[in-house]
Amino acid sequence: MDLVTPVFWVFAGWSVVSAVLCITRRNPISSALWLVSTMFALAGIYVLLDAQFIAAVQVIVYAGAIMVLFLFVIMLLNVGDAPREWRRWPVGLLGVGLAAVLGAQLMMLGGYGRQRLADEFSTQPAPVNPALVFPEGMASAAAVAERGVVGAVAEPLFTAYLIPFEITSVLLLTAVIGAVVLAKKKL
Amino acid sequence: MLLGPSLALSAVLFTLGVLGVLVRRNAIVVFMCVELMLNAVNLSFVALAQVHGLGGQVMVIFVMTVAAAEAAVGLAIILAIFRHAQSVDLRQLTLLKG
Amino acid sequence: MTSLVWLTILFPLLGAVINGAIAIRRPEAKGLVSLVGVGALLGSFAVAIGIFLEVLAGDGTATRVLLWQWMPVTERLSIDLTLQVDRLSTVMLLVITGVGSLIHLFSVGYMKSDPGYARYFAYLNLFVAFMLVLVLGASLPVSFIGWEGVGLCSYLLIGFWYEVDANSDAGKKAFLANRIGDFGVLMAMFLLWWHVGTLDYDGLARQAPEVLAYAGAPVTLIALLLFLGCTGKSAQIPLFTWLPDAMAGPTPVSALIHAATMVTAGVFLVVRTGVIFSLAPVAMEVVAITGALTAFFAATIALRQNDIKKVLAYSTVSQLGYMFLAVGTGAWAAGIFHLVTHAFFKALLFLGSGSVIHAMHHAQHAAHAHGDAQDMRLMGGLRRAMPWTFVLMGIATLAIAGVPPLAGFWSKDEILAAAFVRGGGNTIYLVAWGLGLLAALMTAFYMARLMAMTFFGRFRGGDTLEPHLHEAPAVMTGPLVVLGLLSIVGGVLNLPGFAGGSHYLAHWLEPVTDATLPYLDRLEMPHGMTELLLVGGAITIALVGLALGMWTTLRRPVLTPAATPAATGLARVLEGKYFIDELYQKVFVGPTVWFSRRVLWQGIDQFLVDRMGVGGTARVAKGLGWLGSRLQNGHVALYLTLFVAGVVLLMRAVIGGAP
Amino acid sequence: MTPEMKGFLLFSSLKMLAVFTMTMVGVALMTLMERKVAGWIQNRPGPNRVGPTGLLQPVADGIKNFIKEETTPAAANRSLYTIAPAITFIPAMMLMAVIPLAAPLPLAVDFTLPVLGRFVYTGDLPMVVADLPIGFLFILAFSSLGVYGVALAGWASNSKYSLLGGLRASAQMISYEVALGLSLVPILLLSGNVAFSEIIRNQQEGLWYIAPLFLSFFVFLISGFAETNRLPFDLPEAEAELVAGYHSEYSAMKFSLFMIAEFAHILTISAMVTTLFFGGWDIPFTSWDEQGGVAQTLATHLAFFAKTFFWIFFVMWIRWTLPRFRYDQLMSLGWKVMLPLALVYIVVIAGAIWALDVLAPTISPTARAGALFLLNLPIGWGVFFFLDRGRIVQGVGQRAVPIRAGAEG
Repeated sequence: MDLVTPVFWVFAGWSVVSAVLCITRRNPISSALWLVSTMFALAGIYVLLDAQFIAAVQVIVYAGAIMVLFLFVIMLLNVGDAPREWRRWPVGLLGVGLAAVLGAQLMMLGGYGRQRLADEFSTQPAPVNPALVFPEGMASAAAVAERGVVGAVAEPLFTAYLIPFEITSVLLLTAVIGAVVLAKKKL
Repeated sequence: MLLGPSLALSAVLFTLGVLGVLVRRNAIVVFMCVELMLNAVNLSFVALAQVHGLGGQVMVIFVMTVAAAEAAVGLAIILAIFRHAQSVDLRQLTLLKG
Repeated sequence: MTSLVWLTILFPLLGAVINGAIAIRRPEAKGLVSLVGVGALLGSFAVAIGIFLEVLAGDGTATRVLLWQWMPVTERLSIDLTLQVDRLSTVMLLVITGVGSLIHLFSVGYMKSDPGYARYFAYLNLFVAFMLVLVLGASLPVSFIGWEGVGLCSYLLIGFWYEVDANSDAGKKAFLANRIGDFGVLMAMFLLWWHVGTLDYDGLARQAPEVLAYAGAPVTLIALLLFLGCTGKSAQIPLFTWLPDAMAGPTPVSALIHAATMVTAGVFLVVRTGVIFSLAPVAMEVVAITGALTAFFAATIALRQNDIKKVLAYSTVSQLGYMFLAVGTGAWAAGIFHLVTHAFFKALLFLGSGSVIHAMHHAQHAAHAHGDAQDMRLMGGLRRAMPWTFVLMGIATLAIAGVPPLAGFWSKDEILAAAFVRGGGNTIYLVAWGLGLLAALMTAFYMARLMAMTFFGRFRGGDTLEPHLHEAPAVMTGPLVVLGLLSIVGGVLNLPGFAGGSHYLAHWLEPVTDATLPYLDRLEMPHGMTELLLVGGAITIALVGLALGMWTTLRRPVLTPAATPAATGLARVLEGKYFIDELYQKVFVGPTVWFSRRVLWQGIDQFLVDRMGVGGTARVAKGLGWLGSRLQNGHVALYLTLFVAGVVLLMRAVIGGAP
Repeated sequence: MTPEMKGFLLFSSLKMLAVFTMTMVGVALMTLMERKVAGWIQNRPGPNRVGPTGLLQPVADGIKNFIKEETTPAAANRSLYTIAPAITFIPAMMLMAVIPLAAPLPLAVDFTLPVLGRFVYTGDLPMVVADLPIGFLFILAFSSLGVYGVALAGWASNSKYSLLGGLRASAQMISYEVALGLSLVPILLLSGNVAFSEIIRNQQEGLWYIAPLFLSFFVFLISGFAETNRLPFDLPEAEAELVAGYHSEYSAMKFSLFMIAEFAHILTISAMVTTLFFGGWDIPFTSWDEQGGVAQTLATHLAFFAKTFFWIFFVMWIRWTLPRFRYDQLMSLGWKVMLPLALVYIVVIAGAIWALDVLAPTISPTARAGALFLLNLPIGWGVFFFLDRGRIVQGVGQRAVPIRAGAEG
């Protein structure tokens, strides 16, 4: 018995409970805090999945920056508990039903093994070798062992994904300008 | 490896995010539920990166970047809307009415 | 020099541009306009002579001058703007620039006092440029540019005095009739491209016989469609009605466009595409009989016309009929020969009539009288006041009537002989020959009548006018003299054997016309007794016609318009031009207008397109938009729900019946 | 469960316990130290009544805080108001878990306990609770969580001073977090790793990073001050403007949790400076400490303690020396000076390292660090010259009114 699996389930349970609380709390601040909690649990899971760097970035960026921003906005607007936050029940029921169907469908995707994905993805006749369709990259654990936590992610990021990386910088710049223009009353 | 459980957890979190988007009517909370969905997808990426190489982790970084940009702009929009309508209740925001 | 052939087009084109600019900015600068307008033509003519001398020295092979690639459509169809200089186009080149120069010169005098002087010369120059494109083009599309361009210029010049409704209506009529013919040419071009794959004259002459079966349906259809275009452009039955109306334009225009050059374009086109026609004997018969019928009917109408220019107009239609009779029998050279001589004497006649009209007009102007300056019933005895004009028009009359040794005799005799020869094996040609003979008789008759009414007897226009009648200025009579000389000696171009010639023009054109020989029997011109009989008959008919015309006209005094009783019977039919116009009005124009107004405009356009189509689409879109706007109630929640529902459906579609 | 695993768990628990205890005790003593230093700087004795020279003062304070009445404002959001101090306290406590306190201790134990069974541990025991591969990223991540406590405390108190203080604190922390994180990138560039143990080993091989990465140290230190909300950046709790900032409404143990967190942050920042720029537990000019052994572990721990102690003292020294910044000055310093400085420095260091790798690939780590140090001299001088613009460094002498010779006589 290894220690990873039970820890995983602990984190998984934590994240699901937090997520449920996030979408059910009336107070937006509580929601935000429970979402932070979810993200924290996910960061833990990332560590278990050999993605330590992503885990750190998850906490720094998501919990440390994005959610703080949310919290700020909520505080600034001071939107407290609405007297009746829930939608009228038919709408709510419809939402629950739709989400349930979607969840069921997502779970059904579990039936897609490598072989089946490869068969549907490829243009070749039915039984194809999945290894040919999905070339295996270096798995996370091996890459971390070879290049360290940061290097493992940095290597593909600055080689194969360099152009997208540069484009995201433009995206960020655009977002900064957009946010300033939108939020500032007078430039 | 935990690939299967991770993907299942991802699906559950994603569904919860969708549910939140559908049933909540506070714009900020809806927005947070979108972030939850993004996180669920990130989990899938990370889980698959274990097997299929680090492209998945790189993608998570991109998703986070986009999420950050989205949060900045989205919250700025919500601020602007609040300034305009004194509310972030989606039921009262019917400016898009055709 | 041959490679500079584009200069002949460029000069008048530049002239048109410059004169057009002058017409807009400084219409009173008539000296400059004359210099540019006439100078352009003279320059063109000079180049043409240079080319002619070169072609004369050559062996008859065509020279092609590629100006630029025009439409490189595909590998196979690449239409270039190429000019072709061969013996046929050289003849046309000389006629157009030569006669054109003379008429330009004449116009300087005739149009002197017209306010639209610059505009007139711009149009006239433009016309010459297009006409040269037509005859010099090395392929159907290039010629078609000219073909359409001369149509446009014709329209502009017929309606030159557009302030009068009748004039602009005449212009429109000419344009529409031409458009009907152009449709035929276009269809013929499409069919040729479809069947043969080239539109080049050379290529057609080479490839058409290989591709198109002799006397087959396609080639016959193509030839007939081409001929439809020719009937429009050359005023043949059934599209001839526009030409008499075209006399609404200035008289030099009538001389240049509606007698000497543009209307002969049809004849030229038939000769150019002779191979196509020679492959379709049925089409040849149609051409010949149409030509003969036109010659006959137009001549009969001319018998009873009182407007001097109308007589000449119907005469032109009649003479064009002769030319088509010639090309219809395969006597290409005879057709071109008559085209050339006709250009000389008909231009002379028109210019002479212009001179007469000019004199009448000036006299009326000087006497402050008002009347129709073109009505022959108001003329008479003009020979005393206008001796030069009288002599020259007399020469032209003898020429057109077919009195030897003037030019018209030789060319007309050639045509009739050709028809007679073909008639030996084909009754249709014999009928055509008979109609031609009758037309010749009537030609002599109505020309004599014209001369008698205009120049003999006493002046009927009133005593106040008579002192003011005088000869036209030298700038107008000069060209007349030149044309008179040409009308006299033009026949030497193609003197037949018995007159000591050797059919020089026919032999000269052989490099062009011989392409048709394999599909068309060579015309064996009659010799000996038969020839002499035919010639004698022709001379007799001409003399009899002239004498009859003179006699019947001078027998009793000509009645002035006011005194003329309403005509009855056949005379009324002839005076009414067989009521063809009225017939067309009833059969074609009326129903077309009705159909256009009721069905196309009110029915299809207003109801179907506007109300049902555009309005209906708009209403449907509006309705759908209304429905859609119900959906778009502004609640983001609804949008999100629908979006998720869409995702669910998509998932359902993509993963299908996943386990 | 294997005996090795049980051994690992046992020693990890022991280390956790030890570090927690040490931090708590250290914080308690730091409260005393702060007051002593303040007294010393202000030329007064400081607390000296409880225990010998006031040593028991922290105990007295603790007892007082425990037995004081807990108050909660009526309009406060009760649950968030309660949880906010904990949210501040927990991340602060966790930070010490990843900092190596001494050289690894070679260990070989094998024993059996009555109920739990056999425990085995062989090899070097790292003197750190968890030698995480993500190293200082962990510190960055958890220190960024501290914002929540502050912001929530301010908001949940439902008081305008608290709210303003909370917002100020959060904005300040977020702003300086950026510069803080970026100032650490040159370390990653130089050491090629983010793990503390690797960084320390690199410094042992070459020079302490204070030499080759001087500007990083400078930016890190200033950002660290801001992160801990210490003077001269204690705008969030500026008592003159905001009563006490985000914790105005707190009392008793809740308040003391904030205080503990603040002192824990000071401790962490000092330990970080020590570890990242001053070689951690490394004893300079000797390689004896890297041999391994109980004596070495104790000696290196003392070295680490001494360095950290100095930086704690430095922080207090600064607090009682410099006046407070104005809020807009604070923000423009963060965004307009520290952030660009850190960014440019990353570019410079990256270029220099690349040039060194290309020009002299076989150079020894010491020489490499030395070359970077030489590069840092003009850069550092230039930065201070332009930042200062003759206000402090050349200061007094120039500003003093020149006394003319003739005026005296």
